[in-house]
Amino acid sequence: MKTRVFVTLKPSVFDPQGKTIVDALRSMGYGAVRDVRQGKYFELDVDASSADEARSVAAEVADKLLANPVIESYRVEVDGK
Amino acid sequence: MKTRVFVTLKPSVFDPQGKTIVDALRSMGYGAVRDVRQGKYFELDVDASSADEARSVAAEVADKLLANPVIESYRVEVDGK
Amino acid sequence: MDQSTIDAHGLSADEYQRLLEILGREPTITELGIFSVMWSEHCSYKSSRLHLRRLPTEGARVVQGPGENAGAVDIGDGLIAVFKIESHNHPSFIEPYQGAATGVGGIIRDIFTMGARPIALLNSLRFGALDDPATRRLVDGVVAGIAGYGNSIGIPTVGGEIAFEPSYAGNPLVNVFCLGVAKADQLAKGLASGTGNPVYYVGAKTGRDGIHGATMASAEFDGHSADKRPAVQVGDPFMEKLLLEACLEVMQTGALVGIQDMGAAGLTCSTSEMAARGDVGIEIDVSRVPQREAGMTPYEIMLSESQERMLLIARRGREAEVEQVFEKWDLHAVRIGEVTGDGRLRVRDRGVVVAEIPNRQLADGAPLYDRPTERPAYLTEVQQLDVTALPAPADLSQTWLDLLGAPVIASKRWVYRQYDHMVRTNTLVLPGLGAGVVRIKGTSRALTFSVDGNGRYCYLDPGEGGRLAVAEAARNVACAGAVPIGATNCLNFGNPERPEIMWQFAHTVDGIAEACRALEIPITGGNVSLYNETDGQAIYPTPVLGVVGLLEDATRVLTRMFPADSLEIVLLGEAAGELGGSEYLKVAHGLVRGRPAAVDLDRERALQRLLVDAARDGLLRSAHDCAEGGFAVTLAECSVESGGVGARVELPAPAGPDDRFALVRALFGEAPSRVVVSALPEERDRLLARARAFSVPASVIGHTGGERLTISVAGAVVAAIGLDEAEQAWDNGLTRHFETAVA
Amino acid sequence: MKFAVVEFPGSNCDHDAYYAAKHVLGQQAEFIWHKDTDLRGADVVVLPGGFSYGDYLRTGAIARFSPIMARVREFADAGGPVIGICNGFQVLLEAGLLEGALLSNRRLKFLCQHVHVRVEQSDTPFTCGAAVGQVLKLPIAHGEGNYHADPETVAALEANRQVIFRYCAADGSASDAANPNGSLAAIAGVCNAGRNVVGLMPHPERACESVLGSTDGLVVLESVVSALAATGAA
Ligand SMILES: Nc1ncnc2c1ncn2[C@@H]1O[C@H](COP(=O)(O)OP(=O)(O)O)[C@@H](O)[C@H]1O
Ligand SMILES: [Mg+2]
Repeated sequence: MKTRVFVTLKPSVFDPQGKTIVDALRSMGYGAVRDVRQGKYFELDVDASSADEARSVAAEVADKLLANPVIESYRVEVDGK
Repeated sequence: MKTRVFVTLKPSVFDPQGKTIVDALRSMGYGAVRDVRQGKYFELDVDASSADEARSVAAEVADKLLANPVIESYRVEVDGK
Repeated sequence: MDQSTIDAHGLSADEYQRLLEILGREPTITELGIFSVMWSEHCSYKSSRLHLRRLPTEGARVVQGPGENAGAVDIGDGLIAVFKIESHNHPSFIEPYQGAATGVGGIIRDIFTMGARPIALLNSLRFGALDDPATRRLVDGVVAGIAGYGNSIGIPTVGGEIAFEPSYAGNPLVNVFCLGVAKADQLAKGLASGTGNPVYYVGAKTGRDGIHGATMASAEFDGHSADKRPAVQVGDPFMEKLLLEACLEVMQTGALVGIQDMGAAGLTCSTSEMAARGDVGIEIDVSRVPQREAGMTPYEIMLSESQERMLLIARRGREAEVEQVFEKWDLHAVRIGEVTGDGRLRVRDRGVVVAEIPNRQLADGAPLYDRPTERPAYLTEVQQLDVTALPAPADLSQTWLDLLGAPVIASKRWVYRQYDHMVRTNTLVLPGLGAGVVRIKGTSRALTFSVDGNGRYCYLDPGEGGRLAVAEAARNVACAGAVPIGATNCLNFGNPERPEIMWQFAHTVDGIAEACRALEIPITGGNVSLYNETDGQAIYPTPVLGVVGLLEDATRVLTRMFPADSLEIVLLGEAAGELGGSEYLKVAHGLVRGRPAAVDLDRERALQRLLVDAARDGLLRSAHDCAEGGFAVTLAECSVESGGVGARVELPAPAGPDDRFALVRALFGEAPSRVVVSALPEERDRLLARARAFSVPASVIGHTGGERLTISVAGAVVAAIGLDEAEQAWDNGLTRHFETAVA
Repeated sequence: MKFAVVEFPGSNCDHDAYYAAKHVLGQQAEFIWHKDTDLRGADVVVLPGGFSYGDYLRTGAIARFSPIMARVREFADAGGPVIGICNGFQVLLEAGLLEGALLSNRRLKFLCQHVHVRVEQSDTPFTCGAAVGQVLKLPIAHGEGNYHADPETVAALEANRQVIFRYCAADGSASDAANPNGSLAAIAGVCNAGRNVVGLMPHPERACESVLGSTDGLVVLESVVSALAATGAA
């Protein structure tokens, strides 16, 4: 089952990548982009019999491995939900 | 306006990170995760008067900077759309 | 087989005819694919082989010359140095980060395939002009790719060169050099033998990446190249690190017969070459090859250029030992076939034969072309240089600063600080301070490396350019105090089907051969990259020489820096240089014209021997050769970054024509065989006597110290700059194109 | 005294740490494979630099699940000296043996150069031979060394004197220009509450011989040798 995990830096954490992108965009004339935060996006193919099961596997995996709780938070989606 | 850009490797392009994560998950006992593909996720704050305008700015920015068209493709979402 | 399929595989009518004769029948599509990659320019060297034969490949220290995955020379203590340079030009243009990264990965595999532990990387890069943002993106990606791969795998990048010329805008050059060290008796070979011995595949799974990469590197670009992109190869340095460790470990077991990486043309090239070297046959079943994508055809599997894969031949009965080592590293060696006695390359798919080719004819029977050559028409015109028509420089001090800030000359710190150049704790000379120097732990020795090649010189005079490239790379090594003991070369040229390009190629090779003979430096291998043109515009002919030097006593190593005040500064060689092809002409007048100063190879050899001899006996405190920018730039380069050691020198009144440029020639003229050294005052007379003994002109021209760099001629100061302004110009010349604020 | 140098797949400064301990310091040293489950009587544990698991996902994220890490944790809990250098520091943070996290360098590029760090505390086994305020010239080589922790954690680290090394100028003064990667409070290294586990981004093992440009890293390794000698451990 296709499961998506989004990992983003917590709002309080400085995002050097995002900042570099905003700066680059400004110099390219895209001042309309006021802020950028870069995160990670994972597509998991989970062997599960229900969306709920897939979600719970993905959440566990995100907790343990995909996200570092000191700096990041995550969100799980199964089939667009 | 909050705009999201998802950048993923094109399907035929090898994703060493995703592969290493799957292997790690397997050895941690998460064999149910059959495959992982890692991508990038950007949250943009775009100064735009409509969702369509925000979307078109984000798409342009993704084309020019956020995604590498040789190996990546991207998708834009505005406010969940 | 229909004509359009044959054409799409880049085989000429004659080549296809030859294929039919070899097979005695129509090929299958898999066979056609195999022939097409094996006979591509990239794999077969069909246009260059004839010329490469003229390169001297023998010497007392040579353990392995051209023909294997890399060359090797004896470095004493029962050790050998294994090294090679290779290009990844085309892939780096298409995807700079991955192209450069996989270039690094490829050359590293060539080295550990030979049983050597890689200990140093260098690279030689050429790009278009930096004021073009597209060029800056390329540079940024290529440098990051080299860093990304080399840093991760833990091999220090200890040197290299980078230059910018509009001729490379559509065809950047990415040449990577790697050197490893092995015990002399443990050299591994890319050879198959022993009927019934198992063939193992190990490493990354096979995907559709880079199919026809070798063919792509054998054609020029045009406006549609973007559409022809095969799936780009993505490097996995982590996988390669595991392969490196596991392969070196498995070689210790003695259970291997041969080993080779899968580089260009992947499984095809590795199976065919290994069988050819051992004069045996080989049979594999592609269905056993680990695959990353579903539905891959035998054709695709045989031609894939997925990275980080190795082919091994084990000794029958010792399979378990091999498999165990790979398991330890979480790699799974998969048996895909065996060595046969019938001299055929046989490919099966689930048992069914899909290709069967007499292997010797495939590997060694590739076409060989003696392509026509013709002196390029442009040469006569560009070799004319009439300086009387040029405005004379008003302010030599300002010109001096301008040259220090020219990207070709300026500090490359922005580049090399992205490379881990210290890992393995052997790096004795940090990048930027001279040739790369790496000690060999457990011995008193060190190895020194330099990669050099001035495309501008070669464009203006291909033969001289070839000689100059060898002389410069060897001189750089000698300036560190090391004896040049071997060389590798990467020959980057345009389309060989054009007689003018072939003329450049032939003359450059002759120049390299002549210089290597004179300096007694054997060529142990290399690489040729042709078709570096876009829309009919070729790059400057660019040979890159990688010279390896041996320093018997690592504690005697020299760098370019003046280490202290009150040292004597001595110029070895002639005082003035030439303006032809000089950086001065480019920076001050926007011209690439004239002829580069010719190298007198006897003098060059004497100079290099003097340097090694004087360094060994402790007569020198620093040494730096005069290259781009001439004497004045060299002098400044001995001072910048040294923590503020200035210099005051006095040059003799210039000889030569009185055409308003006499001083310019003295300060910024370029010529080979010139080195600025420093010495303690009490060693001065011994040094001068030593120079006389070697018949090398030597003149004491000044001393170190102070906060300025001052050059006088015949008693009058002609140029003077402060150390801080020199430092600033030099520091920012390249960096300012990439960073607004300097970190 | 025996140094255990843990080797993860992708570690690449393992040999450098081993060489420094064994050939420069003249101590015993042994490699411990990450799948091992025994530290084989080591007195000091070194988690070396490199790119464990390619630095994929996050630096140190996968290595912390290696079997040997359970032993490293027990060893640390029992008060044994553990040092994580560069990637080893990143592993210790991911494993929760130290507090905080490392982000990309503020200018995103990998940086290999010499920097200066000030020794902030001398009551850890890896700094006891140094003086507080002593400035060390050490190499860094990393792309992700930008130390981050939330303000409360940083305040607690400062209050408990757990910041061990701070980037500084050659004269020891603090300045933004001397902070190569944007680390919060210019933090280059920290220790745990028990003070026996230390992690730092610079590479002391690369600065143990004058031919390599600095011997300032020696004090870090020599400290632990004398600390253990004082407790009679070896
Ligand atoms: N310019 C050159 N000078 C000398 N030898 C060369 C040159 N170019 C290629 N060779 C030799 O030809 C052989 C084939 O080269 P190549 O196809 O690049 O090898 P590989 O496929 O192992 O990378 C090698 O032994 C190489 O050293
Ligand atoms: Mg090869």
